[in-house]
Amino acid sequence: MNQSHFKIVKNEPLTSTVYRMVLEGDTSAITRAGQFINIKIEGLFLRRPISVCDYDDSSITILYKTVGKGTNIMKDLTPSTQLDILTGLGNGYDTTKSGNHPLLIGGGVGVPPMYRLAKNLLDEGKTPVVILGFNTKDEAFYMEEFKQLGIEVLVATADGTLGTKGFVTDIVKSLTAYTYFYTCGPEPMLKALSACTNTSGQLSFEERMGCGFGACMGCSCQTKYGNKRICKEGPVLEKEEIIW
Amino acid sequence: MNQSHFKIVKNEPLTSTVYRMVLEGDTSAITRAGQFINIKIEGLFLRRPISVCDYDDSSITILYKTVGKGTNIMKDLTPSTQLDILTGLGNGYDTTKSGNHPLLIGGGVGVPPMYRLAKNLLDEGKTPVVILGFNTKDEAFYMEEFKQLGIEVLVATADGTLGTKGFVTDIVKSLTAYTYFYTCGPEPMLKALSACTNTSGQLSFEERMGCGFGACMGCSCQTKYGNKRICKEGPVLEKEEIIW
Amino acid sequence: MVNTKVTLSGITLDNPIIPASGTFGYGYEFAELYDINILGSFSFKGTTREPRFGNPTPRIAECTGGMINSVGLQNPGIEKVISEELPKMKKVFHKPVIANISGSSVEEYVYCAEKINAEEQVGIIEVNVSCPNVHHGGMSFGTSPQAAAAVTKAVKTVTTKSVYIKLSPNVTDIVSIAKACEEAGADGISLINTLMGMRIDLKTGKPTIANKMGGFSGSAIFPVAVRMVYQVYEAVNLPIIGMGGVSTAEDVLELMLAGATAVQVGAANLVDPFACKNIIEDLPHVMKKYGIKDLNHIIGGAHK
Amino acid sequence: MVNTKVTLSGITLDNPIIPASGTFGYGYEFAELYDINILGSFSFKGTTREPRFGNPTPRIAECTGGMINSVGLQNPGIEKVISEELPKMKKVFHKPVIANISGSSVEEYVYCAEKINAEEQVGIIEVNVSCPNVHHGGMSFGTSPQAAAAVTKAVKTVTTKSVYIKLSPNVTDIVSIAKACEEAGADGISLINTLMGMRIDLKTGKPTIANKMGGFSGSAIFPVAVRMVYQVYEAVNLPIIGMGGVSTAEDVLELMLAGATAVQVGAANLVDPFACKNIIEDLPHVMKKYGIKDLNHIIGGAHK
Ligand SMILES: Cc1cc2nc3c(=O)[nH]c(=O)nc-3n(C[C@H](O)[C@H](O)[C@H](O)COP(=O)(O)OP(=O)(O)OC[C@H]3O[C@@H](n4cnc5c(N)ncnc54)[C@H](O)[C@@H]3O)c2cc1C
Ligand SMILES: Cc1cc2nc3c(=O)[nH]c(=O)nc-3n(C[C@H](O)[C@H](O)[C@H](O)COP(=O)(O)OP(=O)(O)OC[C@H]3O[C@@H](n4cnc5c(N)ncnc54)[C@H](O)[C@@H]3O)c2cc1C
Ligand SMILES: Cc1cc2nc3c(=O)[nH]c(=O)nc-3n(C[C@H](O)[C@H](O)[C@H](O)COP(=O)(O)O)c2cc1C
Ligand SMILES: Cc1cc2nc3c(=O)[nH]c(=O)nc-3n(C[C@H](O)[C@H](O)[C@H](O)COP(=O)(O)O)c2cc1C
Ligand code: FES
Ligand code: FES
Repeated sequence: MNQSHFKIVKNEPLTSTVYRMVLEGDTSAITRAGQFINIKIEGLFLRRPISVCDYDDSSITILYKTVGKGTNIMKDLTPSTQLDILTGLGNGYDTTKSGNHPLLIGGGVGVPPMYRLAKNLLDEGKTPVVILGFNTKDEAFYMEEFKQLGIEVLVATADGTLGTKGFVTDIVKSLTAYTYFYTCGPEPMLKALSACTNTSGQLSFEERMGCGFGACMGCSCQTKYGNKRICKEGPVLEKEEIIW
Repeated sequence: MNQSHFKIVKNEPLTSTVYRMVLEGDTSAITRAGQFINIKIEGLFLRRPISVCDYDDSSITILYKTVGKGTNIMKDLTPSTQLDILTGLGNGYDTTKSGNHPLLIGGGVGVPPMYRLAKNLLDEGKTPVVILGFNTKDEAFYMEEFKQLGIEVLVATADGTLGTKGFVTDIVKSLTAYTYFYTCGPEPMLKALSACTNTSGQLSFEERMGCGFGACMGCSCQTKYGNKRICKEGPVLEKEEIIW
Repeated sequence: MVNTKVTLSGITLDNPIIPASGTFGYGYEFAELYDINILGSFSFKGTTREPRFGNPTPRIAECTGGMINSVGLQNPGIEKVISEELPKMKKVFHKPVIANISGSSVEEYVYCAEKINAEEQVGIIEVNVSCPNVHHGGMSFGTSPQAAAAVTKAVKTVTTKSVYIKLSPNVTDIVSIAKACEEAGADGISLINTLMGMRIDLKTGKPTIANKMGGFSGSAIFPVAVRMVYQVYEAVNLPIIGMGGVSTAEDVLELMLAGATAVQVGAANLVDPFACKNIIEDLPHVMKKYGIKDLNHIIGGAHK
Repeated sequence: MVNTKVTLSGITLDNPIIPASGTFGYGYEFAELYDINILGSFSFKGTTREPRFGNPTPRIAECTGGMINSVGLQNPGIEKVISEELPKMKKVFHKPVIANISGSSVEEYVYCAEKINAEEQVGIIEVNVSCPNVHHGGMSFGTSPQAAAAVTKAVKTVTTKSVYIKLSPNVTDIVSIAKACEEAGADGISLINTLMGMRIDLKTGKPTIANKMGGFSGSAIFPVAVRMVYQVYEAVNLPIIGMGGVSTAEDVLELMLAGATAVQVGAANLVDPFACKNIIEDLPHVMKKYGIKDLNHIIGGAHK
């Protein structure tokens, strides 16, 4: 973990409610895809946890949806604003278990961490397939970015306005040749995936957080392997340990 | 009273702790010298009351000293920042009672309201004399501005580094030919002036305020003529009504 | 169109927004700024039998998200309130008002209630058993179920108006006090009054306000208000006027979900004189945002 | 040079800054960030006899100037705390620590106190009679003078360490409870624990946290903390560890003027992991600003 100041470089809408923010600063604490950062927002007490979508030596990209007070303040922040951020939080995805053909499944604002994960897996010589789920075409984002990585991208929308009509699970059920899966998204989706996948996998959870770095026990969950803090031993849990 | 947004046009130091801020906006609620405004400062609950030093159709000048949280935030605000301000607060000075040769006595940050008052009295064809009191030369401000009005300006500093060594009362005691007095400054100064002046006069008081416009009774004081709210029936009281 | 009308003991309010006692005077300072008849009602400054200057100044201290006041029930006394203030108020406000009364003995409450009972414009008598600023006064009535019940019972015998008991949050068990008031015949419960708080001025090393302690209110106390409204709603069958830190239309909805039928706005009026007007104007929009067609449908909704 | 050393029951602290129980774990998350030996001491997570998972999630809600938690004393139980956590803690912190214990019966407090008494590094046992999250648990002990005294007396018989009773602010009369603890032999008083608070999520219309209510802490509650420290200092002759909303060195001075000998920092650690470090570094500068040469000179200064 690291606490430092980042400068907003870019802050732009991808859809009517999802924004991309690029932040410049010290990224040295980030070690894995699937980790998150915790952002201090002027005037609010708690920080806001957001997954790392991508990063390099000096910048972080996040994608966030405006759902409440904090994210609505964020969307109005202008480039060169400074933000106090904790980085390198959470365990992130373990790519050593992926096999050669892992599925990456992102639902809604669960899509962002899949981006860096896909890059890492590609770097490791694997062939990930990405499945993205949205409610409707207008809410879809980042399909192009994934395609530009040169990987297969499958899309499901609940109303059928884009890709397969239905849920990501409908696509997953139609696939057989995958070796592992990684996912992030709303809890009902995670649960459904856990049931319909025929390999092991890693799932990333959300929980209301007090600190984001393991100090408060605000985010605990019970697993088959004991109590875990979503912010510290999570947000990524293995399919086998989850108690639904 | 009026609530509206003002834009900072200028915000500059006059001494190491006293600043001048010029604000652009709707000044129509201001009717008299000696009135004050109440400024909302982002992040603080209560507004901050500051006297009007001068105003015209579209701008207000205030002089403020950095003494705590609010004023220290104010000093760092940059031009074109918008501020939510209540204007036209308090009774202000009544110039009809001044006679031809009123004394205007300002101590420290009690100096600002004397400036507009002097201008008003001049406009009414009277010959005010201004006495300004400071602790030391380095803390003195606005002498030039008063002189440029073409009036007599006398200065006292506690340590004698400028003007008369001593207090404004030492100067007042040496004068005889004045017809009335107006003053604003620390309470011990007001009390001393009340005792050493040989005419009637008007004194402006400070009190911790909840609202600044008469709603909360936070600022009440007892006078010989009954209870008064410093923010509404004050801040200016007449010498005769004050209970010391 | 959404419905914002709510009913308190037979009195229908156009909306649930009521400026809280002590933060709106008798209304005319605000009537200079906007037509205050848009308000659901308003609760005027706490009235006692005798005129009171209140506590020495300074009476105000700032806090994170709030303020402390130790006004100490400054008011001209019930006679003058009736002869001077209410006639002036009547000119600017034409709906039923809430008369907030206080006292340091059961007799004083009874005296004030009896006098104010004759005033046609008064719809509800709000009995403040909770002001923390009067020594040997309001505080004690609000911290014991027996004392609160005694005041309730006595006041009920002398008035035909609806009687709401305004409770103090500075207690171990708000529910037992609310229940005692219910059993004693109260028509409703107002809560919360201010939390007892204190600040010390680092420059002097002494308490910031002359009376040392005072009543802490403003956004900072909102979670305590939500909690107590929720607890009391669960335990008593009376309408609740909720308050404590309300400053937005969202806050209003939250207190109503907790169990309030109407909502008072206190300290927010002092820092933003248009606070109530803004809340009233925002309310229909915020209702739409959360899919609420009729405010009556959400009262106590968080309990279901 | 200013003096920041203070003494709690014979234990001299380099400075009065102590992370509050439940907001600093067992220290090692913070030890990754800075050398936590700069702290005066620290109070580790509340310990019970049995392991506890605590309450269901969500356990956290945001408030203006603060937060609500309903963690519900998650901890691995006293045996594992001693066998696993304390040895790890010892590696990163080398000063006497404060062991915060909790229980839902006098026997459980006694059990924990007896066990922890054998731990050399424990300087003070802080008995939490105030956690609002355990049903039939801590709450009741902290809301009655008799119960608080009973716990105090029982714990004192089984330990040679100094015993500080940590009080709940959710009471009508904090002074009577503090006095009862003093008479029962307490060595000091810690206060305040969290205020009971609640939030409701407008999107669901239901309480934000699964347990409905929880403990409200952070800057918003500071005025209540100052008030209670002031009241208790006036009434009892024991050292006080003050807390509740402290986030700056100025806040530390204010609580000390009210009567605290040392000061705990809670929620501030969660939103700024460097909060205690920053306060410790600022303290000498802020002392100079207000002309304070020795912190011991200002303890209770506001009462003079
Ligand atoms: C590990 C992790 C990674 C996340 N990554 C992303 C991401 O990449 N993109 C994205 O858009 N969102 C992400 N979220 C969700 C994001 O944290 C919330 O949408 C955000 O905190 C909402 O803040 P707000 O102030 O707008 O909403 P409010 O509802 O006003 O927030 C009130 C409080 O609830 C908390 N809260 C609200 N919703 C959530 C939630 N879903 N999860 C956790 N806390 C919540 C807030 O943090 C805050 O403390 C992530 C959450 C977690 C736990
Ligand atoms: C009618 C009136 C006119 C004033 N005119 C001027 C002026 O022209 N120039 C100027 O420099 N100052 C003036 N003051 C004083 C000014 O209001 C305070 O210096 C300022 O509020 C301090 O705010 P702060 O946040 O910096 O201090 P803090 O000490 O952090 O403020 C804490 C609280 O105390 C209040 N407070 C602190 N000092 C005073 C004070 N002296 N009077 C009233 N409230 C106070 C603040 O408003 C705030 O609510 C005037 C005060 C009044 C009542
Ligand atoms: C300046 C001030 C004066 C008050 N006077 C009274 C009063 O006379 N009678 C009363 O019952 N409550 C009084 N109160 C309490 C408020 O009516 C309200 O219960 C409390 O402030 C909580 O609401 P808020 O957080 O919205 O301010 C007063 C509050 C303030 C801030
Ligand atoms: C997440 C969290 C967990 C807490 N756990 C405990 C605990 O285990 N034992 C205890 O005595 N107090 C506990 N507290 C209370 C704090 O120690 C402290 O008394 C309170 O939060 C007030 O201080 P603050 O406003 O600085 O947070 C906890 C507080 C928080 C925020
Ligand atoms: S959020 Fe504090 S431990 Fe996870
Ligand atoms: S400050 Fe509210 S009445 Fe004067």
